[in-house]
Amino acid sequence: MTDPNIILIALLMPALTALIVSRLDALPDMRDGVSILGALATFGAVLLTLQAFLEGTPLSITLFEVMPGLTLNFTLEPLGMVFATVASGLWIITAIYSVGYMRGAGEKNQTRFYICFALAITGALGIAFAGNLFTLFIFYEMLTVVTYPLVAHKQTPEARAGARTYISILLGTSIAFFLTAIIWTWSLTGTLEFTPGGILSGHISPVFTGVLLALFAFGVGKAALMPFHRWLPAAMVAPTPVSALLHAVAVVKAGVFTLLKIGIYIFGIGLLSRTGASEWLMWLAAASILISSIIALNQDNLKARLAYSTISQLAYVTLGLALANQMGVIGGALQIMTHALGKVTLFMAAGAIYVATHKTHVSELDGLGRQMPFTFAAFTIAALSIIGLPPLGGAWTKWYLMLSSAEAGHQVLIVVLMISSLLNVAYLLPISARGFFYPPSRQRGYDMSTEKLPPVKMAEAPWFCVVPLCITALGCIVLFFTIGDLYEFLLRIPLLPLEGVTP
Amino acid sequence: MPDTMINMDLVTGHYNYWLVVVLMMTGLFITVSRGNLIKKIVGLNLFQTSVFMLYISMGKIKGGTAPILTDDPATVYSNPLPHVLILTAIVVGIATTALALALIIRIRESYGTIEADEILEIEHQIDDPDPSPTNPANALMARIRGNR
Amino acid sequence: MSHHTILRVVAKFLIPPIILYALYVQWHGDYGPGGGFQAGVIFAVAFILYALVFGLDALVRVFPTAVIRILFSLGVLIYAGTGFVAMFFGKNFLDYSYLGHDPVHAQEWGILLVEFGVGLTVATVMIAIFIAFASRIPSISDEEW
Amino acid sequence: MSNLPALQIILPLMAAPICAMVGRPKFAWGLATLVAWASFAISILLFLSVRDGTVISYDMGGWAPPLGIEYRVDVLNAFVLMIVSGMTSFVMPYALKSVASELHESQHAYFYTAFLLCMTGLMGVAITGDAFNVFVFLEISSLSTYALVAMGAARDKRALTAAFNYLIMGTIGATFFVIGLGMMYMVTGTLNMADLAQKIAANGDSRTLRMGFSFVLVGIGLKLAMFPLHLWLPNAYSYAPSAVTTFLASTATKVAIYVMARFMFSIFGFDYDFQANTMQFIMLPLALVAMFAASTVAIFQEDLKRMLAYSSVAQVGYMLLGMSFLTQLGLTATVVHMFNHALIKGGLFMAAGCFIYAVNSSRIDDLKGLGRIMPWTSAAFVLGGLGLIGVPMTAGFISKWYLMQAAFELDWWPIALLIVASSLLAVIYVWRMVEVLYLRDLPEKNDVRAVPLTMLVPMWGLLLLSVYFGVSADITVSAASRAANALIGASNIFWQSGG
Repeated sequence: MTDPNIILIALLMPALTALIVSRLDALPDMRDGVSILGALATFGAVLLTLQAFLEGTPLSITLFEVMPGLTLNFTLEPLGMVFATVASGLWIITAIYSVGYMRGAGEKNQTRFYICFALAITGALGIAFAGNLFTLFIFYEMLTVVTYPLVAHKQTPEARAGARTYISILLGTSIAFFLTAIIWTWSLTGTLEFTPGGILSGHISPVFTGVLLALFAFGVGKAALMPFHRWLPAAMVAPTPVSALLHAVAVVKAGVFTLLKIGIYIFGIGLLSRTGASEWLMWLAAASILISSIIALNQDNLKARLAYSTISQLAYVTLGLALANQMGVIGGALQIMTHALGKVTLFMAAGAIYVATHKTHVSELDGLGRQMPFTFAAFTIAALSIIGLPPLGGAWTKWYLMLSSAEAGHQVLIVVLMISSLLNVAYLLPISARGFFYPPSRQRGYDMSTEKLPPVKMAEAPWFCVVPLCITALGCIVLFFTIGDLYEFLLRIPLLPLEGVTP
Repeated sequence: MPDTMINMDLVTGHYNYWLVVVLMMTGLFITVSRGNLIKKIVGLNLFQTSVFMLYISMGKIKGGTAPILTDDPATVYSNPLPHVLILTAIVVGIATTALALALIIRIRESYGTIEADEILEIEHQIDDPDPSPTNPANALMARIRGNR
Repeated sequence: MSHHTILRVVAKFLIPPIILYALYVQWHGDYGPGGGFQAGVIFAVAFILYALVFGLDALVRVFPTAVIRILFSLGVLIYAGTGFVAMFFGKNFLDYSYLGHDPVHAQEWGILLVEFGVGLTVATVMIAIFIAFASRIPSISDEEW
Repeated sequence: MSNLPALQIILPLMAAPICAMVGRPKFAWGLATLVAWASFAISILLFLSVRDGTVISYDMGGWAPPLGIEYRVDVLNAFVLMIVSGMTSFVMPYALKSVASELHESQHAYFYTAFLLCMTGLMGVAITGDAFNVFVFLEISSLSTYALVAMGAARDKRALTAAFNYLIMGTIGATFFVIGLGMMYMVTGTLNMADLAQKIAANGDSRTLRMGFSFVLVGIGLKLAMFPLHLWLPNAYSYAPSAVTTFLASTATKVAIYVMARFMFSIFGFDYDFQANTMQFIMLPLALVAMFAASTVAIFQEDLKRMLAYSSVAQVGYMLLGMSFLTQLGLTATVVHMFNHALIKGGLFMAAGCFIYAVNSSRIDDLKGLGRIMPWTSAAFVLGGLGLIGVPMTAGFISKWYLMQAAFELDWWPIALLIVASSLLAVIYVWRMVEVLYLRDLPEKNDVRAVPLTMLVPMWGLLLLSVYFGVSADITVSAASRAANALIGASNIFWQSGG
């Protein structure tokens, strides 16, 4: 299959799903079925593009030219393939999961939910396949707009307020900074194509490189770089499948993916490492990692805790980029995958707990582990992956990032990463611990070591909820063992001028 | 001195311009400062008329007669073009005045007054006295006021 | 106003000369001072005077508003139409040279026609404005003045 | 073919009295619609024939300029003519039901008469090559506009005072304009634009000329609602009948901007120092203030049409900003934005009109939850709103793109940042509407009238066009770029082939 139209098919598949779903308001079963089928078809199409890409056929398609030199173009490249595969693959799982969740929690306006959900995937795929910055920006904005109804789904005042924060920060940063940066780039270079080795080299002074990078880094609000991270916790008012897919996978990953792409194909890693323009970004990312982890420690609301954890984990990717060497880029790209799998499991587990018990706070979870063993087991595996313990996928990310830090000569960052791991342990594992080892209704002065825990009947959430999160938890393990192929694949990311600079 | 570009034969002195300026400012001042709508229109007419006079005096040539063809080739004519222009402008002015007066009558009928400040008060009452809560800005203002 | 006999008589005497004068100004406009604008206003004055003395109802009986509406539109149409027809003779808009064998004569005819249109419109519009203002029911009774 | 420039004006001019004469609403509407479409066709033909840079000069009555009045069509003119006649073509079908619901039946024929006259005036302003003729046409359009705005009194009596205030301001503006013309006439002894340009270039600067320039600038500034001369606009737009608001918002200010550009660049010349100073030290700051102040005020509005009206003032700021860059790119941005904003604001005001038709109110509080029952109108509003913000793939994005390009070209990147910052304000007021439409619950008792297709189709037509021109901006941008070239090379390109 070398027809470049396959890209379009992959892109349009979710949109088509949305269209069909919108006609099936009266038939919930059909609607949910179509939604899952659409997800499968999309994943299939993405796999086809992946196959074509692996065969080495350069696939590129230009839809039309908006202005001379400014086209709507889709081009395959390794980084985008990773993101597309992750997003579309996890869509299947979340699609199944959301059927269970939405029915289990009895949410209203389900049709709107599925429509926007599918459209969001189109947005994410568009970002993944974008061949130039302009195309990327379009789908970036589209993703913001279509996820807004999802965040505001419950339509309560809190949901509205959260959604307002969400949309204002994301649209605001993207228009104020991202767009400015894009137009600036355009007026400097006259092109926005993603070019291996970057397009800015030789067009911009080192000082302005830093300024432009700042515009991009803060402009891509979806990367949740502090201090523009407020939207992420605010968006946690959304139903959990939304949090799971969009705020563990599509939206936030779109942000850091965009940053990676800009770093690699617009600035060029060579330019970044030569000028040191990204050094400030590195420290900011490190600060983001630590600060948000500490905030996460103090969150009692489970989803809020996970949200702050996400902010911290996203900063890993930014860090990888800011280190400006090959290991850093690979570490960042791997983090997109491993964190996606891990965090989606965590969120789905949180959702499953809510569906089964209507509990949302960490302090309420005591003893639930034995009531919901699968959910909590999956939660623990995913948590360990996030922490970075082998044999789980997350381990590799930390490994490459540490290698990269060493290579860049910033040993301090290794310490930062280690502290971060410790903090991860501190805010994630107590949840599992409470679930498994605390008695359901803990009274003051209760002695855990002596008394036997009362037997609990198993009461999991619907299987539609539980099976997907077990699959993703398994995925975390599988990822650890398949890392070799992935690494080979990621080596294909063209970092042209770098080869001369670093050994 | 760049002002010599004005044909000095056309402008025998600047006194006409001074008169026009005084008239113009009087008219403009009345239009802006009076609250009575009719007085506003009077001011507006004064203002327009001053401009007509500006044009007409501009076209006047010393010793020139009305621009009508005669058999005597030595006749000096005033410049007819400003007259033509101002004829058009007068028609426009009349139309404006008529329209304005018609509006005033309608305003009088529906508001019962032609004083600008009273009309403004009535209009403020038509606007909903309590600000809408759907407006985030209003909510913000309300909060600020409440805190004080 | 039945007791204002002098006024009524004088008005009746005045109106025909006013109309005549208006017509003079109108048809004189093609080669001397005059023309549609002035003539139209003078013409309208005759009717306005009539209405002032004999009442608005009398005027509307003489000159129904529907007629006025048609006439003031017609005036514009005569003006624009004269120019418009020129196009069918391969001339520019408002180039009247098609109206006669020699251009000067044709221009005179053209101006005459156009001025007639203008006069018609101005006269009827002035009357219409007068009627429109005068026919409003006063919201302040006479005693309150 | 050769009479096209005249036909462009005469068709609506002659149709207007016919409408008044016949006096039947349906007939008036039909005639007006036909004339609008014919005008649109004519303007397209004109545009096609001047696209390559030729200039058509048409002598009225066969009197050659500079004595006679000439109509002069170049790329910029033709572009503006297309905007005006095109917008009328879209508004006319929309007006049928909208006007029927907002105006008393006895007014309909006069409504279309005034509408056609207004269109005549606006197109006359655009097409004429005679400076005084500009004034006459400007007043034709203004007078009919006052009447049209006042017709809104059938729905809200405040339309009367709005029209009155507009009349006062508009007349002052027009009179200022005439004073300026008088000054220019004193210096040059001519009123033909081409002749004026040559004489001004030959005579050089003088105090009278500067006075003339200033008066013209302020006069036109009043007409185009240049901040802070915009005070008439919000009320006039809010209380006028919806069809009128749509028409005015998308054409009247655009034509006034055209006049300003024409006078500044074609007549006074691109390199007139006094003008350059005025632009950079007065116009530029005012434009920036307009972008922020008007948008901020828009956020606080309780009425949809008023909100959009304030947004228009802000958008005029964008156009003036583009002009005050005094570069080819800046002018291109202005012309592109004239076109794009006409489409977007036209569509948005049509949507506002649809809401008024459906629930007889444009108060934002009365529109709660309408997204559910009026999906098409609401979606159209959102689409237009996105265009206003300048989201990519909408026409607004193209305008913003070029405006920012122009700023970057001069290395004025703080201004580029201000441009995007001001569009954030647009995000706030647009999003507020989105929230009201989609995330509020419908009030218990609602009597919502179904909006007829004749209103929906033109609205969607405009908005889809705005998306189309956001996706393939080649046509608009190249036309605008040529128009800007025509303005810049005023003395050497524009005037040579004709007079």
